[in-house]
Formats: sequence, structure tokens, C-alpha cells
Amino acid sequence: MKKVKIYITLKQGVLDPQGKAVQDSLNTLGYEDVLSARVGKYMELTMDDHADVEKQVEEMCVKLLANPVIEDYAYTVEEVVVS
Amino acid sequence: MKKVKIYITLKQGVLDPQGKAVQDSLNTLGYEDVLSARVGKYMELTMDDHADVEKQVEEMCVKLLANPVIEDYAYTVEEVVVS
Amino acid sequence: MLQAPEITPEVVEKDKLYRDMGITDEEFGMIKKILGRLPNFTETGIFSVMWSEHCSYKTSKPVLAKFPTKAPHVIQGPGEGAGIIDIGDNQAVVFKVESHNHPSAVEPYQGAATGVGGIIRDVFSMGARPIALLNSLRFGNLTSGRVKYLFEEVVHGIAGYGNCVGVPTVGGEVQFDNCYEGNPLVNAMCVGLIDQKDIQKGIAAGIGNTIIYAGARTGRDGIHGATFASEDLSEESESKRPSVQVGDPFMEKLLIEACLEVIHCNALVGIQDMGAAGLTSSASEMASKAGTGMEMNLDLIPQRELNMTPYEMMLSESQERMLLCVKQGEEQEIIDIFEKYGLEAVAVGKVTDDKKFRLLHKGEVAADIPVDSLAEDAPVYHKPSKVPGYYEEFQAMDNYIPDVKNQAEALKALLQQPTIASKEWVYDQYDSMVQTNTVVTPGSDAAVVRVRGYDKALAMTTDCNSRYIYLDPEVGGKIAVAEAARNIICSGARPLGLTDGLNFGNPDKPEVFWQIEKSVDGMSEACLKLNTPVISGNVSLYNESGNQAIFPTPVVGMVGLHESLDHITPSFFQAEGDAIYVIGEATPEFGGSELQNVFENKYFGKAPAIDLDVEAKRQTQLLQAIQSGLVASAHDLAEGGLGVALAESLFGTNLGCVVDVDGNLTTALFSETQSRFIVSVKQENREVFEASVEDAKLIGSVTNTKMLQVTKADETVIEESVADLTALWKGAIPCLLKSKA
Amino acid sequence: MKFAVIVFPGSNCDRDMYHAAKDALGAEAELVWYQTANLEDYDAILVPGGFSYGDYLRCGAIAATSHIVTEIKREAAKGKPVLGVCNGFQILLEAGLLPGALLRNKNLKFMCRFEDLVVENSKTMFSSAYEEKQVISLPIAHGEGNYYCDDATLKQLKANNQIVFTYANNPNGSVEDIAGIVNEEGNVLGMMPHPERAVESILGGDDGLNLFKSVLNNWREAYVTGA
Ligand SMILES: Nc1ncnc2c1ncn2[C@@H]1O[C@H](COP(=O)(O)OP(=O)(O)O)[C@@H](O)[C@H]1O
Ligand SMILES: [Mg+2]
Repeated sequence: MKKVKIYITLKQGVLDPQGKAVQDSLNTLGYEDVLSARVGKYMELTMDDHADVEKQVEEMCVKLLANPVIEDYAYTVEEVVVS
Repeated sequence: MKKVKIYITLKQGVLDPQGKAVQDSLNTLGYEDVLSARVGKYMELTMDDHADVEKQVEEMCVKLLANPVIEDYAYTVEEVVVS
Repeated sequence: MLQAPEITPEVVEKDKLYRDMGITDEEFGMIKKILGRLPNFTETGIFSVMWSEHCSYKTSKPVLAKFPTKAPHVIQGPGEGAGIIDIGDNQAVVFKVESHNHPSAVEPYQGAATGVGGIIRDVFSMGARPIALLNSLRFGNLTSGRVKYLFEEVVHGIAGYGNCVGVPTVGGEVQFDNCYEGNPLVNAMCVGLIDQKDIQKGIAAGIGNTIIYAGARTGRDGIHGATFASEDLSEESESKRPSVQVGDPFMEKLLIEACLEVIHCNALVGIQDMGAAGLTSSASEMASKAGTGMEMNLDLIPQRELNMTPYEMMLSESQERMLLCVKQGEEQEIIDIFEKYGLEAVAVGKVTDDKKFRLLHKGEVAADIPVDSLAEDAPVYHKPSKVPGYYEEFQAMDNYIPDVKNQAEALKALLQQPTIASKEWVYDQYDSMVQTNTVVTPGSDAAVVRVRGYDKALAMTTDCNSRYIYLDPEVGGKIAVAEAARNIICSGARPLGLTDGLNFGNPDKPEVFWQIEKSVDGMSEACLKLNTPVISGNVSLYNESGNQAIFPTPVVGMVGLHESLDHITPSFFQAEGDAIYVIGEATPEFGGSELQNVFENKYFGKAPAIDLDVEAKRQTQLLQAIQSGLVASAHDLAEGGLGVALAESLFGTNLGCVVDVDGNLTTALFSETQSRFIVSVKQENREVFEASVEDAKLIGSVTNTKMLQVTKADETVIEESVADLTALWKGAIPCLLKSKA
Repeated sequence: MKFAVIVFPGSNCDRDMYHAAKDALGAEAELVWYQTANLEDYDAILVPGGFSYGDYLRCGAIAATSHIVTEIKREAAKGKPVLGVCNGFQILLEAGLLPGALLRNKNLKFMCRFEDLVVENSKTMFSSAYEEKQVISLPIAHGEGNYYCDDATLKQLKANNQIVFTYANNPNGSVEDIAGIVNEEGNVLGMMPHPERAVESILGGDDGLNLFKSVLNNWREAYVTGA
């Protein structure tokens, strides 16, 4: 079995109102060292072993998981040892 | 400067309707090897160097970024070389 | 991992594990007697939830019995998922209120969201389409960071769920007082519309018929963790720790559509939602109501997690689940409908003739209980009640009149009190228009939702001034019902009935129990006088934090009928030149008033008096005047008295007003004397109006000056621009939220 | 003229759209479940608002992968009018039928209220019953209506006159106050405000009705009076 971790972030240049709100709140709470915040998505998929997991994940990101107009994505694939 | 990456995931056992919808949709699209999906948040903070970034990040997670009642969090801190 | 079945019945008894589940020694004795043996762990859990206050009303039952619940137009009173009232044309309105106070205190977003989801299921499980949501909220003062967080997240959660399921949130109320600081109140009300022929019952009738489980899978959500608190268990049970219930409004939306399709199948016998106490209460109640028994195979229950025990499955409060009783052999038709919507529907059991509630798990009997004992044999407690010292003190006090030097400043201060201030920040986040029937959106006295295709509409409101009820529960209880009815009347509708959400502190304290009794007495009397039977409701007790009880807060959710769309009446002024009347005289009554709060920062003294005969007379006369087309706008006088009501009548208009008052200015402008209305009337209707509404007194007229002007004799008392007042009123809550904690 | 109102799991303005087309406009209309095989029999396609698939992942993203969207694309390519409102707009964007994306509202909150819109282009098949620069009032009800596109796309939208509606008082942070756009061909309109909620004065206004009338009039001109 594979564990796939996918990171989806807003493209550089796309305004991130949520990130801005997080930064403001952190600053208000006294964390003034926080210079910027960006909020994205983190997904974990469990996948059956498959000839080409990487290729599939790449496809899934393009087709569904990320919107290329506004988002970038990255992922890692790890082996899961089932006990 | 530091780059902090924060991963927020729903606690084990907490219903993740979004993850369920993503899994169903991936299965429908033909990716039947996807056995489960969990959707969480991924945040990137840029922070000024500070005596104890880690401690601050820990605090920020507890106080604001994660909801300890339903979420777990993890983070990494990296040095950013400003060019 | 220690499995629950490994805890033997003997251990349950010897270690008194039942106590952690909230069962007393005496109750445990009753259970042994009912079963004729020791209950096992699962059975003990089943009794504990069925005999909890939430399901059995064991302390509130004797009090609830006082409510008038019958009237010719009541089709279904308390006892089913929701009450039902005839609205003519073979249609009916279905409604109920439900509290989610404690979950919201822990996890405000999900707590509020699942509260909304739960009450919607109560309504569509009756076969009705949910057409409107309301909510009644109480928080501490918006000064601490925690309270702001609770407030924002509760609103966010209500919006998140209601908007997604496509039921408009059309009304509600929010009040702020210190007593709710640690224990906010979140009561949600749902209104549904039904053709009378489609009314469903939650029954498992017909021996041999099939029990179908539909909707979300069962997880370990919301299982009472108390059981696992004993030291020996704590480590192993880490993974079994109860988790917060998370709502899935998308699933709920699919369930609504599927269930409303399923009710038209001949194969369906009964349907009920799984609310509090989940599978346990829905299954046992369905059998109990039908006079049958039920056998379920728990191995067939769709499960979200591995290795769930019978105890966990039976006590889980996972959301978005339904239980159906279906004619044997005709299951597929029903299952197909759920499948069309992508929902799981599984046969899990059958109706039996032995009146037993029997659960099988992995080839063994996990529970075998006489089904009626769960619902009917629950103990009933008559708690002692005692007049609290504070009440006697308050009754003995001299009448209090605040010393107002500047009426205009007092008005401005009142408009900025969060309880009076505009709630736009809240309802702007609710989709109030989906389904395209909302004629009067939030911000008025009552919301109005038309019945598509007919010349009629439904008015709805929630009300409860808990300050008056704290000062005097009986009088305050009357006022809560009367105020709700006033709001319905002002919108041009006839009140039909109400649902109540009884939120109180710990009933084991005699003073709290006294509050419960007295409020219900007062409410009942008003219900009788105003012809508004109680058709459903909910009880939430133990609302305390740090040993401090909340103000007694019996929320009234009322629904009324507009017999013609022409009767729908706005709450604000309509046109320059219209005459302004006040119905009812002001006397100095400031106990529990908003002005008392502003000046004293606490509440004391007597609650405003109310004469229900006067109330009924004025309501009847005003409604008749409205129905005869004599009234341009009508608004009730509530918190902040005439001054605030005048301002509210101008907000959102391009108008102004000049009114003249006499007597003590503070009393005239800010007293909260009951049973009063502010009404605007076109000049040509004045004569007929005056003849039909006895207690109406002309006080001024609507102008185009965009100024609120009050004079006494010829002296100006208040002269404020409506724009400035609007800014204060609208800005108050956003401003408090923004200010640093 | 016959309208199809597409119903996805989680659509919740489907009936409202249906009533607007059927009762307010007086045309034929049908609710079409998303698993329906084809849309050939309909003259126009309405993709209603709501929360298809609970808005999970991204608004409209999951619906956009469904088979019926392929059918919608096929019919759109034939020149049939396709209107996406709110979640329908989000779906059309995710499906690539319109350019750009919708982000969360600037204030991160869902907002529901009437907003004034300016009709920027009254020459489309959806807006011809309005006057150019006419100010109309329509309800909005969304949490993610903040229209975004890159500069190149924006240039194109302007050059082709694809911006149909703008907000008079931008409530959500949309680029250039954009509230609704058409595709280059002009037969696919996506907009966040809800015209179907404003077709009867008892509900606060009927400024949305002209949008449906435009579609009907243009269809009549093309097919009935035999243009
Ligand atoms: N305060 C009350 N006044 C009148 N009826 C009530 C009250 N509280 C509960 N009921 C009625 O008792 C029945 C059971 O209520 P409840 O257990 O809250 O329903 P559910 O199981 O759907 O949550 C309902 O019909 C409800 O209307
Ligand atoms: Mg129920």
C-alpha cells in the first residue's frame, strides 16, 4: 500500500484572503515575527499498490485535485508497511 | 528568515466528509486504487528570525491555527537564505 | 484492546460502572427487576441513554404536562419528531426547536452545524419539506476573546450547514448577557410544509417487516466517554475516546431528497431520524410506538471504523442517519431510491411480535430488553422546588426609574447595546432567500415565507426575554409567548401554535426547578389565552458553568398564518404623511430593561407586568385592522421601548418622523411596558383605524426629513439624523468583534 | 422553448431556476438529474446554484468532472445558450467553459443580500432585454464569488466585450468588479448573482426576469420567426 501526500498551494500572485486573515490574527495575538501566511490544502491518500502510482497521482492532481488557474501542487509517495 | 510549514489534519475517528467526497470522486473517475482520502490544511508562514521560532509555532498552532478538539498538527521549520 | 463485552455484567454491577453512565443505584435496581437478571454492559448503556433526561424527560415530564397541546387545528402534538398544524387546503405546517448547547460550547462550529442538521431531520422525517430555519442564540458579553470566538463560529456553523442544505435561514434572535459566558445557548428551529396525506410516523409496524438503515455510516462520534474514565481502562481506551460529531450537510441534502421521494412509496411503513441516542432511541421508539418488537443484526450496520462494539454502535451519535420500516419483500424499491442519491441503505433487522428489543452481534445476543421498558418505564422524578431568595428581594424593591439626563444620548447608547443592535453581521451570512419564497427576510419582527401556489404565507419567529424570566419566571413566561405572538401579529398573520426550547440550569437545585415550573405555568396561561397550543419542544437542563446557572431561557418558536398575501405587513414606516400611533400606555417599568442594563450593568426589581386579557384584545384588534387593510406598518415595542421602536421603524427607509410624548420622558421613551405596538396608518384610514383599535393613540407622523424627532409640549427632546443612528446601530456588533479582547 | 435545469447532487437552486423559467417566464422547463445521458432535446441549459458535492475540495470541481458536463460542452459548442449561476458559474469555470476562477470572498464570509449590478454588455443573448449601463438589483448568496483571472485573460475579456455584469459596490473582491462573463462565442454566461431569485416583485424585485426574457426572445428570433 502507498500513502500519498499532496500539497496544494495558491499560485504566487493569486491573492490569498485566508492567508492574509491568518497573518493578521497571528500578528494581533502578538506574533509579530510572522511576515506572511499562505493557506493551502494538504491531502493524504491511501492507494493500493499499482504499476504507476506516481503517474496516477499526477493525473489526479491535474484532473481534479488542483485547479491550474490558481493552484500549484506537489506530492510525495511513501510505502506503507501493513502490519 | 524562517519558512514554517504546518500540516493540519483531522483527528483519527473524526468524520471527514470532504475526504469522503474526494475519494468517491476519484473512484468514479476510474482511480479505483484510491482506498481513502483525508483532506486537511497546509500553511506556509514566513517568519523573522527569533530566539525560539519552534516554541512560537507550537503556541500558534494550539491557540489559533489548529482546533485541538478535532485536529492534529505537525510542522517543520526551515532556514530561508535571502538572496 | 479491551472489548466492551469483556466487561461482564457482574463487573458492571460490582464496580458500579453504570454510575459513570449517569444511572443511579436505584435505577440500576429497577433495570435488574425489569430484566430479571443483571444487564450486560451494552444493555446498561442502552438504558442509560434512554433514561437520560434528554430522551426520557424524567425530571421535566411532570412540568411539561401542563402545556396546552390541543386545538382543533393541531394534527400532531408533542410525541413525534415534530408537531403538525393544519393550514387549510389539505396542507400542514410542521415545526420544532432543538437545542445544541453543550456541543456548541465545546466545538462551536460543528456543535451549531449539527444542531441545525438534527432539527431538519426531525422535520423531513415527518414527510415534510423543510422550508425555513430559525435560530435563537445566547452568548456572554462580546468582550472576551472566547465569547467572540464562540459567537463567530456558531454563526459560521449555522450558515455552513443551512446554506449548504438549501433551506433558507429566515429569522432568529441573539442576546448577550454575562450568565451565558461559559454556557452559550444554541437553539435551532426548522419549519416544514407538507401535504396532509404525506404525513409519516416513526413506527415499526407489521410483524416480519424489514428495518432499513440509511445514510451516513456509524462512527464513534459523541459516545459518552464517561464509561471509559475509570483508571484501568484509560490507556487502552485512548483510541475509543469519544470524538466530536461532525456534520455533513451534503449528505443531509441527499437524505432530504431521497426521503421525500421514499415517502411516496407504498412499501414504506415508518421512518424516523436517528437523533440523540442514535440507533438506540430511533429503533426502540419505532417498535414501542407500534406495539411491536425489533431484532437487529449489528454486523450489518454500516460502520465507519473498525472493531466497533455493540455499545459503541448503539450509543453513537453520528449524524445524517435514518431508520426505516419497510414492507417485507419490497425493500429493493426503497434501496434503489437511496442509491440514486449515492446513499447507502441496508436491511439490518426485522419487526418481531415479542415486544423485545434484541440485538445480535457476531452470532451472539448483545442485548435483549423489553422494548416498552426503555420508553415507558423510565423513572419520573418530582423534584423539590423552592422560591429563590433573589426573587423575594426583587419583589420587595421599590420601583426603579433610571435617571436619564439626555434622552438622545440614552437612545444612542441603547441602539449600540449588542442585544438591540442590528444583527445584520449575523444574518448576512445566512442564505435567507433560497427556495424563492421568502417575502420578509431577517431583520423584521417575524419572517414571512409564502406558500407557493396559494394565496397564503407563514410567519415565524423565535423570542425569549430571559431577563424578565429571571426576575419573575411566571410573568416572564407569559411575556415570552405574548411577545412571539405580537411579532406574528405585526407581520399580519394569525398565530397558530408554538414550539418551546426549555433551557435551564441544574434542576436538582430547587431554585432552578422553581424557575422551570413557574415559567411553564406562565407560558401555559399565555398559550391558552392567545390560542397558541404547544405542538413540540425540547428540554435542555444543566446549563451551568462554574456553578452559575444561566438565566432561565424558555425559547418560544411561533408560527402564524397569513390568510392572504395582501395581509403581509412591513415593520417599518412606509410613506411620508402617514400617522403614527402607539397602542397601549407606558407606565414606569424598567426591571430587566435594556436601560437598566446600560445604567446598572445588572438586572433587578420586578419584571414588567402583563395582563393577558389586554394583550389578547389588542392583538385581535390590531390583526383585524391589518386584515382590513388599515395598517401601513406595525411593529411591537420590546427592548428599549418606544425610542428604540421608532428608530427601528425608520432604519432602511428614506423617511423621518415627528412624535410628541407626554408625562415622564424616560418612561414615555424607554419603559418596557408590555402589550404595546407602534403602527403607521395612511391619513385616509385614520378614522376607521381609531374606531377599530381601542387603545391606539396618535403620537405623530412620518416625515421625509430623515430625522428622528421627538418633542414634549413644543420642546425638542430628540432630533437625530436617521443615518447617524443607523450607523451606530449597524456598527455596534462588528465594532465589538474587531476590538481587541 | 424548452429549458433544462441540471440537478447535481447538492444543487439547491434547481427548483428556483425551474420556477423562474416555467412560472415567471412561462417557458417549458424540466429538472434534469445529472446522470441523464444527453441534452439534445433542450434549447437552453441552466446550471443552477447550490452546493454541488457539498462544495468539497473546491466549489464546482467535482461536478465539473461528471459526464453531463461533457454533454453540456457538446451542446454549448452547437451554440445553445448555457447559463451558470453561482455554483453553476463555479462549475462552468472548473469545466473550462469560461476562463478564470472564483476565490473566497475577500472578507471570508458567506454573504446574502441584494446588490446593484451594472449591465456592461447588453448585446449578448442573455442581456439584450436590458439597457447598456442599466443598474439592476439582484440577490447574491455566496462564500466564494471573488472572481479572479490573470492579466492576459482580463485583457481578452475586455477586448471581446465578455464582461456582462459588474458590481456597483464590489462586495467580494472580484477583479474589476466582475459579476458575470460570457465566453468568446457569447452563448455561455456565468454569473454569481441570482437572476432566478428576482423574478417576482413580492420577493423584493424582478430585475432578473429580463435575463430569462432575453434568452427566450433571442431564441424566438432565431428559430420561430425564422431568422
Ligand atoms: N418542552 C417541550 N414541550 C413540548 N413538547 C416537548 C418538549 N420537549 C420535548 N417535547 C416533545 O417530546 C418529543 C420528544 O422530543 P425529543 O426527544 O427532543 O425529540 P428527538 O428525539 O427528535 O430529539 C417531541 O415530540 C417533542 O416535541
Ligand atoms: Mg426526532
